[in-house]
Amino acid sequence: MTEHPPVLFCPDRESVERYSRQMLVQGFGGPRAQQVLQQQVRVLIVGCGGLGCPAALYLAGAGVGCIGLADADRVQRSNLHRQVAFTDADVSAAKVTALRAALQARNPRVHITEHDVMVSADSARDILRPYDVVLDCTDNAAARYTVNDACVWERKPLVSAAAVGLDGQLAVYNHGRDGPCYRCVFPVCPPPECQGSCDADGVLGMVPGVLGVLQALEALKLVMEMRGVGKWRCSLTGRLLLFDGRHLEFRTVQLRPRQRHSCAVCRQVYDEEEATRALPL
Amino acid sequence: MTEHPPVLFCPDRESVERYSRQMLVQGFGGPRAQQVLQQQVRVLIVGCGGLGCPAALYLAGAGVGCIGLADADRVQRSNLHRQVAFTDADVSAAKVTALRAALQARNPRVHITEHDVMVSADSARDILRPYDVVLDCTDNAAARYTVNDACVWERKPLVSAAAVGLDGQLAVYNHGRDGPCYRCVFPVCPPPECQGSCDADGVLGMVPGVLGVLQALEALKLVMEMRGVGKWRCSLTGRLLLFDGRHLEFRTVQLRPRQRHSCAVCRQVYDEEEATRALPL
Amino acid sequence: MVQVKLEFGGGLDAIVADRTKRLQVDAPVRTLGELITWVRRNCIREKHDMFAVSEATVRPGVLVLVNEVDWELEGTTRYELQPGDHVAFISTLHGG
Amino acid sequence: MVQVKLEFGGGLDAIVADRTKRLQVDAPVRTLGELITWVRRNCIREKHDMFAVSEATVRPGVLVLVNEVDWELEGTTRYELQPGDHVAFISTLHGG
Ligand SMILES: [Zn+2]
Ligand SMILES: [Zn+2]
Repeated sequence: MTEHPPVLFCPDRESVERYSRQMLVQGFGGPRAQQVLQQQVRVLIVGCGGLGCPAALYLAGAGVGCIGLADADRVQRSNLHRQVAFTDADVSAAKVTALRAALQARNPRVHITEHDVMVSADSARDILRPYDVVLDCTDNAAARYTVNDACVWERKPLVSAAAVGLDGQLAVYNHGRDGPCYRCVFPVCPPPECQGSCDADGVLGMVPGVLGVLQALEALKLVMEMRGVGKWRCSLTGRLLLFDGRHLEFRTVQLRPRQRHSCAVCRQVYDEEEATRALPL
Repeated sequence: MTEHPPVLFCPDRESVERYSRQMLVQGFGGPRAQQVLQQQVRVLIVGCGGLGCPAALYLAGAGVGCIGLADADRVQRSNLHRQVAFTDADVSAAKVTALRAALQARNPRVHITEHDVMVSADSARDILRPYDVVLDCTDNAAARYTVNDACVWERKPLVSAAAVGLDGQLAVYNHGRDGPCYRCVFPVCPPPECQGSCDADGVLGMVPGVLGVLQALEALKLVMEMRGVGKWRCSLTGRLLLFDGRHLEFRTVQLRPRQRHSCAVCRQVYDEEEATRALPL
Repeated sequence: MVQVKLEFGGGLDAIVADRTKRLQVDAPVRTLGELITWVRRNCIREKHDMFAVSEATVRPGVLVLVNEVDWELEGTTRYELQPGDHVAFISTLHGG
Repeated sequence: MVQVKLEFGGGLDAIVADRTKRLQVDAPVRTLGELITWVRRNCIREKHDMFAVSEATVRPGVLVLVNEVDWELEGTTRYELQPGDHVAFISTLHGG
């Protein structure tokens, strides 16, 4: 990936104008927080579909300085009902390229990096290393485990959402020492016939829409927390938000803490940490 | 406003492709429902801001055949963080024109009507008469009462949302005989110093984002219910959804039923109905 | 004395002491109307008229909920508080 | 016999009799493990392996919640059911 040079933030009239409504919010952290967002914050969005499109639009709007987009797919017409950053003219274009253009048209100050690849077990750690936080906006189980495992190894919090039909789920995994990773909660990948998908089961566009925007909100609170600016805290660590669009019900349930001894990936990272600590100086 | 000629829906390859993921959803109502959406459904969005932009994007994506957009404002740079249908190049353009272009780029089959006016007590009833359902995406109390009262007179259900700071609210007013109108619940307009606004108090972009997408979802379920297609029902009639973005909490509370005797507008409409019924044939 | 859980939403938390969204209080009151008077005097720290202009009722635009139900369904100010009741004051929002 | 409220989410409602999301049942069981076996036999109408492949535990990708808390915190299959418990089976989703 290309290097992101730190951008000099001058709170010129345009910036004040662009971010004024956000900077006015009680607890935001003022121009300093806005400057930190622009200069220091790097967010990776894995999957530029029904979740990634709205998440990216709102994070770019908020002025997150560097946004990485990872997806190997091209825009299809069947995507458009829910992937609202794309237009008919984008059909057949690479999603990362089309989404980059959409974000830069909205906020030219945001630096976008395209990762036009399938995130694989081999590539994932390198791709996500430069980022502060990762959004899992993928559309299949294998990718979700790959992204999760790389986040655990690279110690990156993971804002994870999923949607099928009228149902949605959102959680923040691998956050802090005790926040579980995705594999802590779901240790074994479900059999293929139990992995629903939007292509097979359909999805109402608004469902990933709601979840993607919520991912952006929690990611914003999370990076501001990591950088010590602003008074909000990410609220979903160790919890799972369930959305039932049919009955318009939301609820939050409590997840187990990190499974240091039984999780296949946390166990390794934890053992490595222990081993490092046990070394003679 | 211009007349909307009924569009002939031929389930050609392009339509099947465009709406396939939505038509696959359990309970949607198949190609027939999609045809009804295209040919018979008319939705009016009053206010093309932080709520109206995402609501319009998802309703256009879903294939609602006629969408009306009402707003007298022009795009400002301070809007862009939350009004994600607009780009930097749209600054100074009329919102209805810019939003129309954004919707048609995504779904050329949707017919868009621009109402480039402030919705006033005089104009509101005429504007909303041709529509099935109205989305209140306005940004001030006076407009909310105006839109509500016109909906009661014209018997149109009102999907109403609001957002300030990190807080949001959503309700479906004036739906059915017993669903309260906005004025039933809030009979008196608050004093000006108690009317918060995004311009004065700020707003995080994701908050109207979430609410606007939820408005689109409830509006879609509502119009499908009205047209007798699909198996979902609008769930928010007589209830109010409260969103606290700071703690990522959603909850739903129960509102009073329609106040036929004490609500200043329902009382009149109700009296008129009674009087009509009492007339000799 | 009745122990009730109070909640302030839609921006009303900004005028509560400590900007708290949730409070548990023992209030020397019997009805919801009396509670409103008591809350205005004891929990609101500034701009009291944003909560209630006069005694015993909230200002226009504030929805009162008793255990998640609109107080209009519970007798409004005359509702007799039960120990453990959850009373929420939610200001309606207008922005978009 | 213990009376429990069952809930099926994340698409599992599709394989429950009547495609119901919520059920109230009186089950002749003592533990959560026994309940899973009983639910598989008595409430699931098709594709039983989407709920549980073998006795007494759910298939991979199903989260079990007891009164809104991950069953891992409650002893999993050994948890002793209390009357009125709310047991939810939520399939994890992968789409986006
Ligand atoms: Zn783990
Ligand atoms: Zn009324």
